[in-house]
Amino acid sequence: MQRFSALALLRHGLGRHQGWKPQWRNAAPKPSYDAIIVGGGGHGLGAAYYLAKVYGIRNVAVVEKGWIGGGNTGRNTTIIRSNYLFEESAALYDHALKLWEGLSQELNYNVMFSQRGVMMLAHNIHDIQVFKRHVHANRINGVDNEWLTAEQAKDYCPPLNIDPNVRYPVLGAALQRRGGTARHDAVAWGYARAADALGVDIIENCEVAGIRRDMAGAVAGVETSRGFIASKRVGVSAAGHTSVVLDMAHVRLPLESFPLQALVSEPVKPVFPCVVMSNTIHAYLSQSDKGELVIGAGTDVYTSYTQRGGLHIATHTLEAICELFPRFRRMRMLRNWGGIVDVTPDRSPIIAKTPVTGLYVNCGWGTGGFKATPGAAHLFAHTIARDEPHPINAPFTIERFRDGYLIDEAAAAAVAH
Amino acid sequence: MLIIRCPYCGERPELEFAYGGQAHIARPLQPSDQNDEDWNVYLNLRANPKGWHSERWRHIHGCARFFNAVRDTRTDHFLATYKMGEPAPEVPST
Amino acid sequence: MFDPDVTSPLDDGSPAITPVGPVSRAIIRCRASDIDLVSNRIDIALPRAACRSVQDSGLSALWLGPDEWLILNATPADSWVSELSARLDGALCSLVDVSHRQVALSVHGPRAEDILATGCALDHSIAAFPVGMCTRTMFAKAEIVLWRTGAANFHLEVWRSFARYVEALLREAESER
Amino acid sequence: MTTTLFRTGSGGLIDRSRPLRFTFDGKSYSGLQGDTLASALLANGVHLVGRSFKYHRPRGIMGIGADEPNALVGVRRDDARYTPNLLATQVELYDGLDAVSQNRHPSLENDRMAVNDRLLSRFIPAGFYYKTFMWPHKAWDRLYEPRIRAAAGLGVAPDKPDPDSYTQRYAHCDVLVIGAGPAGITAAMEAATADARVILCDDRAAMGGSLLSAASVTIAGKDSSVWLDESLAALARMPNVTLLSRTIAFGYYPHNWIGLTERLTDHLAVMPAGRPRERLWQVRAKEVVIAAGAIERPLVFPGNDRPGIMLADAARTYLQQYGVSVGRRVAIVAAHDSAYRAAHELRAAGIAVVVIADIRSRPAVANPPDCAGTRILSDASIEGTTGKLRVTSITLSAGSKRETFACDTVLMAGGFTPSVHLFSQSRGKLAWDPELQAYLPGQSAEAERSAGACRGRFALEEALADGMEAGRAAARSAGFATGVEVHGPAVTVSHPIGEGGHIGATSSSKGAKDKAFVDWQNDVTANDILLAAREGFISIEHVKRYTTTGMATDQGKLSNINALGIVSEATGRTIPEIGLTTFRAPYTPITFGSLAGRARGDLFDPARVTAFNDWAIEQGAVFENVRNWKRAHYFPRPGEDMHAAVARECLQVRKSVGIFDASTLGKIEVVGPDAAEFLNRFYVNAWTKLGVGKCRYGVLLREDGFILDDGVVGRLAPDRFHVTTTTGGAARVLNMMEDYLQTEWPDLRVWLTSTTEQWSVIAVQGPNAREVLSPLIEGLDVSAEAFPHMSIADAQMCGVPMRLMRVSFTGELGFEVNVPSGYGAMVWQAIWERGKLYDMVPYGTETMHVLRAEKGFIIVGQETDGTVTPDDVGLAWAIGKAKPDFVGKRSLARPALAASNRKQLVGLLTRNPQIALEEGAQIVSPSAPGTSIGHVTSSYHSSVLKKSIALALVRGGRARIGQILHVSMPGGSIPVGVVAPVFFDPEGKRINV
Ligand SMILES: Cc1cc2nc3c(=O)[nH]c(=O)nc-3n(C[C@H](O)[C@H](O)[C@H](O)COP(=O)(O)OP(=O)(O)OC[C@H]3O[C@@H](n4cnc5c(N)ncnc54)[C@H](O)[C@@H]3O)c2cc1C
Ligand SMILES: NC(=O)c1ccc[n+]([C@@H]2O[C@H](COP(=O)([O-])OP(=O)(O)OC[C@H]3O[C@@H](n4cnc5c(N)ncnc54)[C@H](O)[C@@H]3O)[C@@H](O)[C@H]2O)c1
Ligand SMILES: Cc1cc2nc3c(=O)[nH]c(=O)nc-3n(C[C@H](O)[C@H](O)[C@H](O)COP(=O)(O)O)c2cc1C
Ligand SMILES: [Zn+2]
Repeated sequence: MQRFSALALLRHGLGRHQGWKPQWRNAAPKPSYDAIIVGGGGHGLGAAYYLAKVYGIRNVAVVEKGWIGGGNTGRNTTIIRSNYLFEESAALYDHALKLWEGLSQELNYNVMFSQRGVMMLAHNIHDIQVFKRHVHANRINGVDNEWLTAEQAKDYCPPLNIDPNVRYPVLGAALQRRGGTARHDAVAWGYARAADALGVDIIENCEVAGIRRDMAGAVAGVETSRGFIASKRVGVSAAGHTSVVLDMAHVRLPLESFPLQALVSEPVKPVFPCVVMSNTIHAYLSQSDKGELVIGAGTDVYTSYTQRGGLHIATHTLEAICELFPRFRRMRMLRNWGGIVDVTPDRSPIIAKTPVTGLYVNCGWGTGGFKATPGAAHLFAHTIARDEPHPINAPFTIERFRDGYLIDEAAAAAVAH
Repeated sequence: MLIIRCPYCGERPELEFAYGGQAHIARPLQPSDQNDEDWNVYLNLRANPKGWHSERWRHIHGCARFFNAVRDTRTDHFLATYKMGEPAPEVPST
Repeated sequence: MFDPDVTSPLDDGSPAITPVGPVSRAIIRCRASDIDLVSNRIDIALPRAACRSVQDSGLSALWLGPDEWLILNATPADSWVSELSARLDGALCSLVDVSHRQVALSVHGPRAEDILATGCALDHSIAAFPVGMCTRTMFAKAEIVLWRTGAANFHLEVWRSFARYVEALLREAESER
Repeated sequence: MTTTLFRTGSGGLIDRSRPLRFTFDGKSYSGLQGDTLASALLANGVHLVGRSFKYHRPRGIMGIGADEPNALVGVRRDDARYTPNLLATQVELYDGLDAVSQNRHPSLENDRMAVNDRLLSRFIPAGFYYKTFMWPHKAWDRLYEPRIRAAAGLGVAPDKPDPDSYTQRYAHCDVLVIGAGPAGITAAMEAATADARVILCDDRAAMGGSLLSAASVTIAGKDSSVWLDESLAALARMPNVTLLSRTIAFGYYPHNWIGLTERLTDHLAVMPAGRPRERLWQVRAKEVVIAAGAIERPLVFPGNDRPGIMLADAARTYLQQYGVSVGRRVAIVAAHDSAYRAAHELRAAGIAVVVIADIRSRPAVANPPDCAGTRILSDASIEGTTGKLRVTSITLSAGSKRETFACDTVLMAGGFTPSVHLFSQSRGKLAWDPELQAYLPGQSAEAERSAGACRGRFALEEALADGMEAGRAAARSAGFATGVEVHGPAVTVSHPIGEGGHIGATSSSKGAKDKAFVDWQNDVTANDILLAAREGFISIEHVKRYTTTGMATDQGKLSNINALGIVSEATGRTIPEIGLTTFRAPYTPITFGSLAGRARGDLFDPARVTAFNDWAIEQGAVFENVRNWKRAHYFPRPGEDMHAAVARECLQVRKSVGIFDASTLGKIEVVGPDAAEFLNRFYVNAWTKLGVGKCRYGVLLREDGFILDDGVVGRLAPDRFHVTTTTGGAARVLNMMEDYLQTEWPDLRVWLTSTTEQWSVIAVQGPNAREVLSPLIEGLDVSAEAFPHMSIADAQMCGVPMRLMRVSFTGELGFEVNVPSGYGAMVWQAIWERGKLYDMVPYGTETMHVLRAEKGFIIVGQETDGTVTPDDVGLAWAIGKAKPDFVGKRSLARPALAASNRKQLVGLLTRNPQIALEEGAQIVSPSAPGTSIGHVTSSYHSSVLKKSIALALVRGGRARIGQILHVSMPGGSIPVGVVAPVFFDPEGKRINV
């Protein structure tokens, strides 16, 4: 792998940048692999990287129906935090957060992980109770999270409107200082480049259309738009399309896929220092390194694969943004897009073995799986390599829905993302 | 904003409706006779097709009726909407 | 004894938007097979046609759903619903007094359609929304019942606690230049 | 006033009798009514208007409309009205307009950051930031990132709340026509003539599109301007036509739902009172005709970004529409015949055209307009330009000859790209037309059609006929009969628009020293795109994201197609093989304000208030938001804080009596012969045996077994129940009831009616409650014997109907008086007056919470959170054991819900009675202080008990009663004793009096 550094830039600059090599090979499928990952998002590419790097399984392919990072990885609002309520979730997301902290160096790719703090606003007494419960639970679980008064919240985020006379005044906030954002595309590309360097084949424009099983019912490989590829281990990390892929092996999961939208403003000079989320009035906002305000909207109410959403969803979000930040009313929306998020009944993910031998799944991240990318990828790799879950992802099974062992953060807190 | 044809009131904007999930899922008559596996299927497993989908809507801010619809989740175009109890229309093969 | 001075959350009104004085209201719900019987007992034919109303000697029956009607009585009385209820004894239906659940506004004049269009996504043109049409719908974030009583006259029913919100939005729309 | 040197003597659509003053970067200029800021600046000879994003290169005006990439300015109207990033080409001039340039320091002419271009640019190619800034680790947060951020961004965000208002409206039509050029106008006319309801919108101030800049054109025998005026006047006269100028169609949403924004005041010097700044239109159209025209394409060559280098047809338009000559000595670089038309018209206005350098071997049309006297080079190669703040020369070569031409303007005629944005947003499939070398609308996905230049019908005659055809077809599809087919009007043009065009970089860009820009705003060069391809970013979506081409505020209107051409050449794939990036809304940036509309302040979300709101305000109540409701939280007396007020309210309720507004509780009347059976199936409780006139506490589960809601249910008649729900649960419970009734049990003869707002609910609680109420009650004996706890009856109070419930959430003798809401205030006043005899206090939700906690009553949403079963909170007794089924019953038998170690509701007492625990605090066992076994759900200081009390969910809690546990706090842990969750009057003696 060509090392990336300021020096390398300098050297190549003198050579008019003619010497740079492809960051990952445009691989063609081999007949067979030790493991295949379906889905070239951050989670899938990361899983391939950790399979090669941590578990020594290098004969791995990532098959992606389009271009890598083109799924939710490339269309999310990039909020990263780990201050979840239940210890199972806190362990999972904090595992990821710790990996984020060294990811640029690990991958030799600047993923621009920016720990600018994630602040969640409380607008009513119920919010205060819920957030304080989080703060206490997080402290016991070793996750940073602190309670701020409205004034402290404004100090941390000056554009915030803390006038007590607005319709939903800000009564306080929970702040996770280690939380922040990262550059979405770089996560996919960084993992791809590092995985490629370890021998992983990244195969784009290769859609999985079938899962072949052997006589015993175990996985034998995948049928793709570029032919059959054999492997006894197939990990599916296809986000919104997971149901479609698992249908091919007749595995039914409790998943529904919904449109989720985001939008950006025109770029402006730095004006917004952190990430702010308001669940009560449905708005979340940060400013990217390029200057756009990055704004998340809600999901539409119906399932869909159209990868867009209704105008009323976006207007609803901007009503909330303008109410919280009246100065942004004259700002303008530059682009509005949608993703397809797969949601489980308890809104927590599944990282698990399936009833089919050799078939593994990492899905159900809904509106909030970007933050988990390195952690989930690592745990998924572990599950595939060892054919059993890592203790951190052991609770995130498929069976929990049958048995009732839900990890229902949303029900407990009415907070997502 | 989808335009949805309520079988009672005609075409109305999505704002007036509530989505009701997959259609034609009957609650078991004797839930207590179900084993955990079957109950899980009723409770949690929903079709999530990329293509034609039978689903329920309620014209909650209109006539308040639940009704069924067949929609293509690739395009959000409706094939049909029909009253509860009416047979589902023939769904195109693609 | 009905006191016409009951407090209304609504303001006095403006050229195009005025509160409608006290009205007695009831919700009747019954199955299609019982519509005739119920109609006979209460002296007004419940409309069967979707989103249509019937007016008869001071009473109006508004179709809200295939099994639900809003009955308005322009000469209000506290006892009216219980009298109706007595008449309906034995009929398979539900009658519930909602006189105070909602209040009414009139939106009228040449700009009525435009004013409504600022918050309600329906087509209010006379062809699409003829005189006599009524329906539940949304006005901004509030549910309303909208009923066209004349070419330039709409009667709008809204739950009491949403009335100030709807009224304020309508007023703002009216004052827009 | 400075003279406007570059205004022609005559012509154009500006009003020469109405001069306007404006300033740009503090300097005053003069323009004319009808100008845009761009045309006015050009009229003053100003080309330099901005600095580029990354390299801070000087940049000038390039286009005339929405496609402009460079001329982004801030406009300040007054202290509170500053808008960044406006396109000078779209800003209409008004007297006093104050504009500033952006992204430069200290001045436009002298920008310090321009070192980026001179010294750094070779080391900061596309995506450089992914490759560096990683060491030392800590420097990213502290050093690198802040610098990157400071360098990024264009304008400055407004720093004051926006004082303007925005409005919205919904509209319906049979045919929506987008774009009022010749195609759009004829489409609208045809559809309107067929009686269809038509909306015609256009982005610009004046309708007419390309006709506004037509020179020597006749339509139907008239001068085109006469035809245009007559057509627009005719449309304006038709009652079924709505004309919307200054209105951009920005988004095409499913089911022919189109978003438009109309600019109402930005062009006015004085804003009329009461006029919103913008209006969002949400149009539901039966049929749509897109007639959005085409966008001119620039050419990619070294040094193609100097001020003074612009689009050729734009220059022609500045001349014809605004009477502005863009320069004195013009060079034209061409790949399309339109160059010759531009040259001809410029020359006719007296502007010197020094050279036309056609990169083709010859013009495509046989007879290009006469340009005798102008040097014409064919097979030309564009080697570069010079000029610091404005272009001063261009170097061209043809054959072996290399020549430099002095000039002050360079025009680019690269061809036209049909504007397929909205078509593509509608999810219509684009088709590559090899002949036209353009993507054109193919298969439609919505009830829609395109007409005119946006589908490659570039010639005026074709565009007019195409519009007519589209308008007729749209009207027919919308159900209107159209008359006999007539052909489009006859047209004469002095010069046809011609053919040709080039996609990608021109040959000289390769290896050139100066940068050849593809995306002007984001500073993406041809080399950047080649670098991306070299690094393996060959999907066009990757190229976009790696180089950021097409991601600026113009969304690649000028650049996308050239980027595609470069990728095509670099990777050896054809353009259709590569495909396009996705077109997304909005077509041009639209304000947050217009999308947020009137939802601001009090109108952001309905604030629901009860009939007693005014009274509570008078009493000085402090309110809390509970969902949409405003509820009185507590009633402080002068000098009291919440703590003191609540302590007093609690004591007084237990001592004498208190009055509380319970109106927000949900209420549902459940009626019908099967009502009891329905409730049996729905709630966990058994209802059959509940007598008429009696109430019972009901618990409702979700089908997954967890508690959803609770409330008191009273039986009014064998077939009539009065059901109450939580404040937040009212709508949810009613909806769920309807769901089961309509879809699972349609056989049940039961009907539901919401009565939440029919009744105002006045809770009177305390030992003196009966004393207060009984004299006011008519027709009902409320003695302990006749009307025991959990009774319900209809009667009268103060002469109005009343529904009385004897219920208690406080543990005291209590009544809930339901009266019709219109009478609420009157009845409340009467009770209040009478209550004075007993020192009755009004109390709010906080006191209500404390009193119920003393009694161990749960609050759904506080003791429960969506993961809690009835047994967890000690409500197993409520379950009708004999019932075969109810909603949620089966799920309760699942392993996790039946497990033995679940969290259970208990009471906690701190050793020090003055210490109140914090709600949400975690509970640990002293032997394992690092593991949470539960949390505090409610905690209060009880003035009645003179100690703090808390409720908590603790793993295996009921078995721990009597144990000492710890509540973990940042300052150390607090020991607590686990007790039964009832702190006051456990036998319930006070209720049954
Ligand atoms: C608008 C939006 C905002 C969000 N905001 C946040 C946020 O702020 N914070 C946060 O943590 N999370 C957020 N999320 C969620 C987050 O984006 C996702 O959870 C996460 O990126 C999922 O990553 P992934 O790698 O699993 O999926 P993806 O990136 O979607 O990758 C799945 C890949 O599988 C491919 N695939 C599918 N089917 C097949 C097939 N048959 N064959 C081959 N390949 C296939 C897809 O093309 C895709 O590339 C947001 C999501 C959206 C849409
Ligand atoms: N760039 C050019 O100026 C150009 C290029 C090719 C052809 N032409 C000429 O154009 C004529 C074709 O006429 P036409 O009617 O097809 O195009 P047109 O360019 O005359 O008109 C299109 C109109 O649509 C408006 N518009 C574009 N997008 C819009 C949106 N999203 N919302 C609202 N308005 C929008 C434009 O501002 C313009 O006024 C022919 O005469 C041809 O010679 C002009
Ligand atoms: C964090 C983030 C920031 C973005 N910033 C921009 C931007 O500045 N300009 C832009 O055109 N698009 C921006 N996008 C949106 C992308 O252009 C694109 O819409 C998104 O990746 C979804 O892909 P699609 O629209 O091609 O389906 C951004 C996306 C994300 C996730
Ligand atoms: Zn309906």
